[in-house]
Amino acid sequence: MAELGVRLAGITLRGPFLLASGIWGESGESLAGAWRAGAGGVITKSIGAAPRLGYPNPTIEVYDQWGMLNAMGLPNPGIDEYPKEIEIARRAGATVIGSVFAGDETEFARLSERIEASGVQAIELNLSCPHAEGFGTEVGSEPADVERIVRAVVQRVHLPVIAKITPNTPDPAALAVAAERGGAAAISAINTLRALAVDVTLRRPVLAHGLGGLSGPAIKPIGLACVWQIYEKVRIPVIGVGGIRTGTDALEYVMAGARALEVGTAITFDGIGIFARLNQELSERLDALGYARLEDAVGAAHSPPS
Amino acid sequence: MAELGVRLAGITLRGPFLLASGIWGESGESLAGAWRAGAGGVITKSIGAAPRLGYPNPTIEVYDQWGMLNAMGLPNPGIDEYPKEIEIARRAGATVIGSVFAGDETEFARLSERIEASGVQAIELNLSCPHAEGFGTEVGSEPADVERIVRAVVQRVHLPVIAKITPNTPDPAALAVAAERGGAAAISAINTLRALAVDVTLRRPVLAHGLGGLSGPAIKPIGLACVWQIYEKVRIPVIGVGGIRTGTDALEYVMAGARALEVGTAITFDGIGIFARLNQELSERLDALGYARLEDAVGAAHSPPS
Amino acid sequence: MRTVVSVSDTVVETPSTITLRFPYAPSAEPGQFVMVWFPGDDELPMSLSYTDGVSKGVTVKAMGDTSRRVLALAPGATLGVRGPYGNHFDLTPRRVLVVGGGSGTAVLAPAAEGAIAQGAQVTVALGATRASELLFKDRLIQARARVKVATDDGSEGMEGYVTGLAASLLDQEPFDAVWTCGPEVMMRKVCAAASEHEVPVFCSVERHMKCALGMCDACALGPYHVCIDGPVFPAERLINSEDFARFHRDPSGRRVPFGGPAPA
Amino acid sequence: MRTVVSVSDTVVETPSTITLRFPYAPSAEPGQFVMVWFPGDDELPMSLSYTDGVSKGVTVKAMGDTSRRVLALAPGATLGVRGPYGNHFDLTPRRVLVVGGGSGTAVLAPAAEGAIAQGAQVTVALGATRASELLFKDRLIQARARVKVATDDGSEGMEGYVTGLAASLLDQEPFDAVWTCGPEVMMRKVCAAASEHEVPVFCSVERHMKCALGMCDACALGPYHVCIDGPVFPAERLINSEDFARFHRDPSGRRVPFGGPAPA
Ligand SMILES: Cc1cc2nc3c(=O)[nH]c(=O)nc-3n(C[C@H](O)[C@H](O)[C@H](O)COP(=O)(O)OP(=O)(O)OC[C@H]3O[C@@H](n4cnc5c(N)ncnc54)[C@H](O)[C@@H]3O)c2cc1C
Ligand SMILES: Cc1cc2nc3c(=O)[nH]c(=O)nc-3n(C[C@H](O)[C@H](O)[C@H](O)COP(=O)(O)OP(=O)(O)OC[C@H]3O[C@@H](n4cnc5c(N)ncnc54)[C@H](O)[C@@H]3O)c2cc1C
Ligand SMILES: Cc1cc2nc3c(=O)[nH]c(=O)nc-3n(C[C@H](O)[C@H](O)[C@H](O)COP(=O)(O)O)c2cc1C
Ligand SMILES: Cc1cc2nc3c(=O)[nH]c(=O)nc-3n(C[C@H](O)[C@H](O)[C@H](O)COP(=O)(O)O)c2cc1C
Ligand code: FES
Ligand code: FES
Repeated sequence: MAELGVRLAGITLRGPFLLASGIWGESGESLAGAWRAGAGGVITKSIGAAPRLGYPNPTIEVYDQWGMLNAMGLPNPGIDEYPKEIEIARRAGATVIGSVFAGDETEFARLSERIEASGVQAIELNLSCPHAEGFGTEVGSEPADVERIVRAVVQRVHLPVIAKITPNTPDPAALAVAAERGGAAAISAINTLRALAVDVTLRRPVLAHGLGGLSGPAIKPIGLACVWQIYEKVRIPVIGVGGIRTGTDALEYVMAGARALEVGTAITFDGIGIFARLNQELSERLDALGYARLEDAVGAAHSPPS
Repeated sequence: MAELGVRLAGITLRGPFLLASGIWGESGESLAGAWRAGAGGVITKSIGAAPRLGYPNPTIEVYDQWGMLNAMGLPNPGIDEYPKEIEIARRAGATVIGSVFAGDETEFARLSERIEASGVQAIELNLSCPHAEGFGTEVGSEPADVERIVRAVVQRVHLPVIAKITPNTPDPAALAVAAERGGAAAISAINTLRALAVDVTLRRPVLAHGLGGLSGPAIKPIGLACVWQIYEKVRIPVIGVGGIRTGTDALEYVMAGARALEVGTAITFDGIGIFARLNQELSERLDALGYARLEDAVGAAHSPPS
Repeated sequence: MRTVVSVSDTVVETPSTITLRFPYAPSAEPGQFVMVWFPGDDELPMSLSYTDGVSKGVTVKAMGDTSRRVLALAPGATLGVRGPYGNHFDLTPRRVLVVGGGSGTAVLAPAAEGAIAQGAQVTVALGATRASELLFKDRLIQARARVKVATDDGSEGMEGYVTGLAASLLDQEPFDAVWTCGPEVMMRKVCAAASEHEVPVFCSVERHMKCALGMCDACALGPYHVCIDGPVFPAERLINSEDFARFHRDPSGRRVPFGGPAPA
Repeated sequence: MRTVVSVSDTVVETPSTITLRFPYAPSAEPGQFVMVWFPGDDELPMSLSYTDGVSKGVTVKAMGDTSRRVLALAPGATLGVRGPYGNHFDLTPRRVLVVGGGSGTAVLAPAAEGAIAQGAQVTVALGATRASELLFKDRLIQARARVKVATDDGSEGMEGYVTGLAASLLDQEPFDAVWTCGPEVMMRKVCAAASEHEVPVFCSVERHMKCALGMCDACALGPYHVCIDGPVFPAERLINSEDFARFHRDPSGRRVPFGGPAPA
């Protein structure tokens, strides 16, 4: 059985499949549940300075088996309440990564300090939500902004900082390079793609917020391209996310350059049991290809066998 | 039967469904064939200054029914040879829109003059191919570049100029506004999304070029978001493209703000007969919703019924 | 994934409750819910009060802004419907006590009908604030349920809460199962009364819902997601929970006490 | 959409031709082709020379860089395969003349076998530059085809082109159909000879291919796309075409004369 454990940004993950931010991430018991189901680590919902209700319903639209559109609107209990949830997940033994979102570097730094204090093992900065005014892509689309935000956070916390990058950009590698320059310990790519659905009978957008973000299998090719491009330009590890549903999907990401993976939408299609299945499938795939350790396959597609 | 003919950028289209650039677009007989099959107009393959072989095979990867990845590499016969093909399509009575690509505004202007002389009725500028070094997104990702290129072309030709915009951007509307400022008569959105597939058994990217572009149903939600955002910011008409396969898909684009539509990948799934079917389905949909003319539905989702 | 349907019939059931009937083909079981989009307004979880055949139905109680506006809907109104979601009541027990408080009866009525159709004996303890708010009394009688009534103001049946009525029924005769839906404090009391007689209880629980797909975590209740693990829970999953009848999560995900202050 | 397969057997058929056998489950008809990816090299259209069962095969003639390297492949080599694509030969005619030039016989052999299995009488006019380049002669004889040979250098059978052999066979006896594959000038001559006797001809045509899905236009031949409307065309679709045996398109889409200058 191939070794699936990886070292990433100074922390040791028992397996490469992390619960992606925003799925099962508001309550500590859910985080603990994902951990018990076999996740190598769990990333919290992105937490902000104050409680936020999110957008009204409808907040999601499902496309058959290939994709999902959502505009939750970054609902979250706020940094004052949320540490209680982290505590529950930690008591279950979970490796917890805290995700935060903010509108500028000062707030990012302040939130990161707060979440660091709550006992997480790394911090992921959401620089990439595509549909929240004043947050996400709006602060994470310019390399200079990314660098400034990451630097401000890195200067204030001791934990490894992961920059989560948007795919809504001409040059994801430039954003990753900026994050690396700012001191990021890892990059996650990708968040959702800005997207829309219209109900033609009702003559209006389906989601209450109008614009949302596309996730699920359909964005895997886009996520792979981002990871591929980023891997060629940075030395820090890359976490692949977007449309992972099978061990083969995961291995595509690994060979494109990812050292760990996040899983979101597929949980909706397949249930939380997907973590056990993914560990199993990836391990079998690696065995069949003669890899003793997942880490040996990282970036393999960049120097193919001749 | 609802009226499907539309006026767009000074030309009259007998129907809203245009053959998208790059599909059935290298030979005049194929263009003529798409016209005979019911396309409201046909857009040529993007033509450059010299013949270009494109990338080696594999150039495509198909994802079941929801998407397709390609990196053709802008193969084209070059502007010296290509007018013969346009001539064949024109003799068949087709409304022909000439697509061109170039590395800078000087070459864009020169190519546009040449293609204008060949008898097309409008010119589409490919500012958005996601995988050709020195072309496409590489010249079309900055609003200032888009404005400069469009202006250089508009100053040299009399035909309406359509700017085809990339979705690989944080702000498609900014690119469209720049094109409008430069004098564009219409915007097409979107081109493909930069994407990748890896063969894990062979440990290499599937496409010979590595990176390619994602098209087909999976990108419809992304195309809709771009059209939606652009429609809110420009006065010139928008042509919707990306994943259109049914009359309902088309109407989603129309209600999001599109006045005409381009169809590409769906031809691969459904054959060229798709144009007749799309005309039929869209017309029925409009009838059922009480629209006498397609034009009446343009942008309808921006002011939904209360 | 949503189907836009046109309301075929509306029935004003009580001064504050309306049933909307609409054609919706997917098959459903009593206990399941759908997400109903009232265009221009909210999308809300609603139990199916009619589960058989194509003509489904939901029965909506005016609570807040959206549901109040629903009361004014007329046939022809368009809705977006997705689902059905969640688990359902097991209709096999032979002697069932149904305890419905207010609009909770919406989800219990088709379950009672289904069980009776399979030969069960169903007793319904029906509660409401006042006689005019009793939901589906005639429907249940017509289905041959034995219906007992309690009203807070005594305007019909026993005066007092339906929990008292349920407790006395449990004292009087044996049941194989209790099904209940209503405010969680009410359901907790029903669980307590039934546990004295060792009768298994199944509670239909409501939590704030967004995705209804087991993804967004809005409906988290302890280790469960009400949208996929519920809405019907056996009492033993609830009674030791710190949250049941005490806390729920507001739309931000904050754990707040029932009846507590609304979030900022 | 591609299946990565491992070559199970290789057979060197002639000094310049190799057959690769590999397991590939999708069912195929004689005349169809697959796109074969030689990893690290090109992906090329190749007719299936073995269409039955799971053990499919392609027979590759060394032409340019990639196909020359294919000649050196050994069992265990991995290929990406997609397809089968295109139309196929109609195997119902009773008396068939098969005219194969060089590696064109690759696609004709399974068609001949298939027709014989259905009871047809098949005569094969087999041509090659020299005896050692005759493809599938033994295979066709074993399938009970009547095999006549022509070689350019006279090293076996009739000296001269296979077109002359075919013309004399057409003069001598009646046929219900002619199937041919080879250089287009050859096929054009076969069409001319057969039309004198009013025998329908079906030509398997090659054009540069990229997508094989009727999308990229690389394989445009007049109003047709060889990848989806062909590769098998009835003669009447070809003989009046300005392109057949005269022009093809290079990978840029330029219409260039056969044997003309390679593109820049
Ligand atoms: C599984 C399930 C089944 C339900 N079945 C029925 C039913 O058959 N009939 C019925 O009348 N009601 C039912 N409800 C409750 C119903 O969804 C809410 O009462 C209704 O949404 C009130 O909406 P409002 O916008 O009018 O109220 P608001 O003014 O928005 O809020 C009033 C209260 O309604 C609840 N609520 C609001 N939005 C939601 C939401 N998205 N999800 C859950 N609760 C919400 C909250 O408790 C809130 O405090 C059900 C709820 C769930 C979870
Ligand atoms: C439907 C079809 C079926 C075919 N079946 C067979 C077969 O069974 N056996 C066989 O040996 N050959 C077959 N060919 C031809 C074969 O694909 C080419 O001869 C082969 O690709 C040469 O490749 P190369 O890279 O070695 O040559 P190159 O050096 O690249 O070029 C030599 C010539 O090969 C042709 N060629 C190159 N690439 C392609 C391409 N992508 N598509 C079409 N032609 C190309 C061109 O005519 C070119 O001039 C078939 C072609 C088609 C279209
Ligand atoms: C419902 C939902 C909510 C999400 N919320 C967040 C969030 O709060 N913060 C964040 O960084 N990403 C969020 N994401 C993005 C996911 O973490 C992930 O990047 C994306 O969905 C792609 O992965 P997937 O295809 O596996 O879902 C959310 C995604 C979904 C579907
Ligand atoms: C094989 C292929 C080739 C393409 N070539 C071009 C091109 O030359 N110029 C261009 O502007 N767009 C090109 N495109 C993009 C399409 O015109 C279209 O914008 C995109 O595919 C989305 O539409 P669809 O989903 O309907 O295919 C190409 C797309 C495909 C699939
Ligand atoms: S409503 Fe989203 S998890 Fe239950
Ligand atoms: S090979 Fe692309 S259309 Fe035939």
